[in-house]
Amino acid sequence: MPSTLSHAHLTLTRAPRPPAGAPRDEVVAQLRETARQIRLQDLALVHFAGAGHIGGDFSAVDVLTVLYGAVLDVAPDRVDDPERDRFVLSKGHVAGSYYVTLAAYGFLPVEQLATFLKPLSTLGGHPNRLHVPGVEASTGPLGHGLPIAVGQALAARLDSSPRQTYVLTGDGEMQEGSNWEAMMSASHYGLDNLTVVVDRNGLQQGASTEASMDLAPLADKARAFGFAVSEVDGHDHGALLDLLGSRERPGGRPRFVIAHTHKGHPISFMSDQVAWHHKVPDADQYATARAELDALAPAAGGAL
Amino acid sequence: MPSTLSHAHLTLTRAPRPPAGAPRDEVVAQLRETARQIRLQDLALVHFAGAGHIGGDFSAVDVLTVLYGAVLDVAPDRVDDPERDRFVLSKGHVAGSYYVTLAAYGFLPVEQLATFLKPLSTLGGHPNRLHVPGVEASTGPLGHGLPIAVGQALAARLDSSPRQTYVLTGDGEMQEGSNWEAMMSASHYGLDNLTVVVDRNGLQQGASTEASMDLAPLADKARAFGFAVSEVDGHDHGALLDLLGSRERPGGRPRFVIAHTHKGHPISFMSDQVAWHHKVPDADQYATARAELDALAPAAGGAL
Amino acid sequence: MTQRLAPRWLEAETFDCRDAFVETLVALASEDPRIVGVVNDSVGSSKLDAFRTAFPDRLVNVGIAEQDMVGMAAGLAGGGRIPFVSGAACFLTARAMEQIKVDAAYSRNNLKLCGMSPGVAYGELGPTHHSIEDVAWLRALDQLVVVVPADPVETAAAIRWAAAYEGPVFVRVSRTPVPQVHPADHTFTPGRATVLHEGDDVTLVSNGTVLWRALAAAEQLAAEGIGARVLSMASVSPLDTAAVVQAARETGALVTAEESVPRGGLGGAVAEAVVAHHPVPVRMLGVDAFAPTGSAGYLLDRYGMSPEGIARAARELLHRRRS
Amino acid sequence: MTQRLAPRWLEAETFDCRDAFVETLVALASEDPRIVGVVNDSVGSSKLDAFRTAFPDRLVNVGIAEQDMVGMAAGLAGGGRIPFVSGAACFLTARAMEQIKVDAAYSRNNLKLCGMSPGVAYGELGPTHHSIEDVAWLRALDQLVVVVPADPVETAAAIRWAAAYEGPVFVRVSRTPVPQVHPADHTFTPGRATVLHEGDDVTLVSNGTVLWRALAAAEQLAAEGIGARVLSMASVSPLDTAAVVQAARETGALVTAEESVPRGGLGGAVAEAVVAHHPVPVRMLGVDAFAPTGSAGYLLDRYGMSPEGIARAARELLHRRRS
Ligand SMILES: Cc1ncc(C[n+]2csc(CCOP(=O)(O)OP(=O)(O)O)c2C)c(N)n1
Ligand SMILES: Cc1ncc(C[n+]2csc(CCOP(=O)(O)OP(=O)(O)O)c2C)c(N)n1
Ligand SMILES: [Mg+2]
Ligand SMILES: [Mg+2]
Repeated sequence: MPSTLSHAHLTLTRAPRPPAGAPRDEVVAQLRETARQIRLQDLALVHFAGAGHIGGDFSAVDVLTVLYGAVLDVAPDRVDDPERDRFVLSKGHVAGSYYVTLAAYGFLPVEQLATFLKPLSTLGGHPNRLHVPGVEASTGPLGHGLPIAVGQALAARLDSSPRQTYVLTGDGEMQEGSNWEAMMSASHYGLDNLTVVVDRNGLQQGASTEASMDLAPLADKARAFGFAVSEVDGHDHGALLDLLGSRERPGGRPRFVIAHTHKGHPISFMSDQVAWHHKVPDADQYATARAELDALAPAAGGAL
Repeated sequence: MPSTLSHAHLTLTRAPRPPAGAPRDEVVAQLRETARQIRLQDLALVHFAGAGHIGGDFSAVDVLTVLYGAVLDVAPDRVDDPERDRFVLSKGHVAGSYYVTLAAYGFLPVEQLATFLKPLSTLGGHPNRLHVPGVEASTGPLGHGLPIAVGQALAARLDSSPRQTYVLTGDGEMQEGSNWEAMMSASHYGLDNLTVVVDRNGLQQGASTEASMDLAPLADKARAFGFAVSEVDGHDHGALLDLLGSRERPGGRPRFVIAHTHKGHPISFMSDQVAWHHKVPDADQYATARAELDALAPAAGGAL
Repeated sequence: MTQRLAPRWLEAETFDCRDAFVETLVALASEDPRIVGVVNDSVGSSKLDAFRTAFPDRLVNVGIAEQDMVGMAAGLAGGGRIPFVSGAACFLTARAMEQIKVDAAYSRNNLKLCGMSPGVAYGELGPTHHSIEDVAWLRALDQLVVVVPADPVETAAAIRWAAAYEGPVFVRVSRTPVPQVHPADHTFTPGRATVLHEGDDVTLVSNGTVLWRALAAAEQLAAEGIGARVLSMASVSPLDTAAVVQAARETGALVTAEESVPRGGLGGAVAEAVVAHHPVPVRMLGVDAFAPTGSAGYLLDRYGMSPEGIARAARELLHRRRS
Repeated sequence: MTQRLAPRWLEAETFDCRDAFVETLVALASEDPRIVGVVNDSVGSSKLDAFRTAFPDRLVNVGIAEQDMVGMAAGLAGGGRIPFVSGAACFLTARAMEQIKVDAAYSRNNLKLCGMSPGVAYGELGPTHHSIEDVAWLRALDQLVVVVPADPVETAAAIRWAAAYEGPVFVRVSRTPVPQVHPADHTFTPGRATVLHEGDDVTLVSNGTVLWRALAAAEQLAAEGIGARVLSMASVSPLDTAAVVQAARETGALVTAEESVPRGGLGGAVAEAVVAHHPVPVRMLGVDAFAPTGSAGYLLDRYGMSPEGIARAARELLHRRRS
């Protein structure tokens, strides 16, 4: 039984959004460091709560950080602004890393993270849109987020609004038929204001996607469903920033971004290991993982 | 109110299955004539019952006839034979033409067709596997048949049996996500004993598939989901016979046959008209449609 | 079966409630630009043509894809719209059950789910197209208001109320012809029943297409000197527990009659209220099995819900109580 | 909450019923080659590793795709197999509701639907992963046998019975640790309840993970001189109406307690039986709302189903009846 999380484990500090016009290198460096901080904090959350989905957390952190740090037109004081961008975390089981990201960007007080999974906490195992500021959709069951995001994007289109919609799905999640219904709708309605990002870590709950239910060729599938497809290293903050941050849109087609990632990245003993889908680091593993993340600190000269 | 169907309207006679080795031309001619008879009988069923889905009935009749007349290894006296081929009518709303086809090939007494849609009849608006001999799956809700067929094909694989599974779906029906889940499974399991035939009539209930929820490019979608795709004129009995009748199988891949058809074919005022999805011919329309089908009789020198 | 009907039922004009549904929706949408329709290739079967003509850009067809239909509607709600999701009740509820649970009820998105042609309205199309379970299914969900209107007046009232209410609602809208049973100024209030016929010997609780049959039964019973109270219970969840308990107390026996499975449905709801507060005998009528081939009217009669069948059930219940 | 528990409950060894499930399934599958497992990326969460090891070719993973899972299983059944479909109860039921209705219940395919970790077993993962509605949902379906076993013995018995029965079955299989409450030779018979504790003052009807809590409550009540009969009711559909009616007649008051929504669930089933045959007061305990964050045990206590909570409900009911 791990002891409970105390104030000393709340290491996260609020990350400033880079000012408009900041040099790309600076922005990227800042995003990289924020992602590292988010991982450190999330690691503590999962370790002390004794539960969570750290594998999928860590494969998604860089996408989440780039979206909240530099792409989404959202802010803690504008969570009800009709013209905010929309983000839907379809792979809702990575609520841990999502809460930490929201806290890093000021949507939640950092102290609140200490309640993760505690009785009556609003920070439960899956994000609840009624209780967590900034959360647009209550998710957890796979295959919900993409249809909702398509509806959000269509609403923007009906409003003739430039607001954008982003959705992050798991790759195993793309086995759900609801997603292909939504893909068809997005392209039928020509929703070029929609960006689907797939966390392509190649693993799902019990095994690889290939062994469980092969998705390949995923890019061809998305193209045949009318999307403009790109592939990117999902841990490369610069590449993610360039791709996701670009406001250029393929005329009349929604975007499908295959973010190649590693579950559990960059922890040596977690990376690409299916067991870490929802395994909880014990005290030793916690210490090792912390040390590995510490070694990546800018002062230590490391990089994710 | 149409009067009820009387014995005089039971024009269908049982069609013999062509003997093995019969010349292709003879087989094709026989299938063509049987399809014409099936349409005539189905027309009477729908007219006198005052309900039915004649548009989709008529787009599917030729595929049904070729399957039951020359392709499927099934027979009325072997409906429980574990080694029979399996056929699933996923577009269950065309029960009318299906019942007539089953009667033509001896699975039902022709007289029973007179009970179509009558109170307590086993021939209801959608086929029920518990009540109609030869029916493998109770269908009606779209998107059910393909997953069931995949299960049937997988069962054959597990049994190392050469038996084949065929499924006929609507094209609008391919908007259902359940079908894309099944497509993924079929190719994941390498089910080359499965043939999916899509009745590509371009219309669904309320409008064209293009206007309702565009499926194009359907062949690309099926290919990206791992199927070997072919396209065929779904009213050309010879072409259907060559394609569906062939026991050659693409190694390790399920087959996807896009049968290009016309809803309501070949009736002048029904063909390609969305209204005839479930419109019922009145007395005049009934007479006209009969006359048009009569003109296609071999004696009249016509062809479908 | 209907030979003992009072003339007003035999001669009554009947209505397809989808007409009131669409008329009301068009009127509401003209005033509130947030309202959109969402359909699964079901413009015709929902009779939404007039809506599409009036607001072509505000009718979203998702194709034959019910999960996507409810999910997209939740997204539209997140974009500030008020989506009226309209598809055959059988597919809307069974195919999108998890979206209804999570995206509508749990998330409290502002979704109006309109279940077309519920119960056995699809008649000969059979049990795959019947929606006899929807009431029990959706009543099990926390947060969702479940409404089964009985006539065009009540359908319109329910749709108006749903548009004004901020939260998830399911409303049944039937194609089966029904006479008008509520006064023209009838309003809908969740958790509020209406007494349509007074009586102190027995209570008939009903709604939807069966309500007029219960009223006709009450008139038959009245002719025999049996006072049957008729409770019109469009709001199945929340239920008007007070009205049920009062009826149990004052009449001592209840018959429920509905176009759905009574297990967990209106019958179940009434049974639960009764045993919790004032246990009395309840006889539950409904379509409690996969029905054979037949028209909606044929099947309702067959499952004991002709006016005569309902009256008989009430008589038997009273008889049993007395013996 | 548990301070008044008799020592045998405090010290009892507890079991994860998935172990009994898998052990039984492996044993059955060794004898019957028709048995196959069908999962949605849920080998681990169903604890089916031993099955996969023993029969690698007979475990079909459909990926994360519940509609396809049930549909394919129907096809496998059509090919002569006996598919045990095993996935989280919340997704199996809500995501594949229409396949369960049409391909399992209506078509009477020989499907065994095993709902893993139902109720609030997923604890902190929250209401999206809780399956509190499944019992009410599936009870509404004609033809489907719905089973909620209480311990490893009953889980094994239900699985054995399901394998031998030719027709569709839903069985809940929980991960929440429970003590053994049934004797080792306990068998499962649909529509048959078992009396686990005798008493004539009140009846506690329960099943699943709550049954041991009801037994502990009965022991508390016994210490106070209140005789509580405990009815173990794994078979929710069909229900053992005779046992319920006998209990109503002999004890005059019933408390139901279940890890699900009582509206339409076990509570609803009991209420319906009682008002139909012998109206007495019934108090229904269950998880009747989307739960806040908490473990399964915490939530069961919170919704009034600690042994003390159940005993209190019984006491209040008796008190009300006397006053
Ligand atoms: C509808 C549904 N079925 C099953 C699950 C159980 N589940 C939770 S996470 C998971 C695996 C997800 O894999 P993937 O989408 O690849 O996510 P990631 O690898 O990013 O964690 C599964 C099967 C679920 N949450 N929802
Ligand atoms: C799940 C489901 N949703 C809606 C319907 C109502 N419906 C019946 S037929 C039909 C149109 C089908 O179009 P298509 O698949 O193209 O069939 P076809 O043109 O061959 O008649 C619809 C929407 C249904 N039967 N099932
Ligand atoms: Mg993955
Ligand atoms: Mg079509």
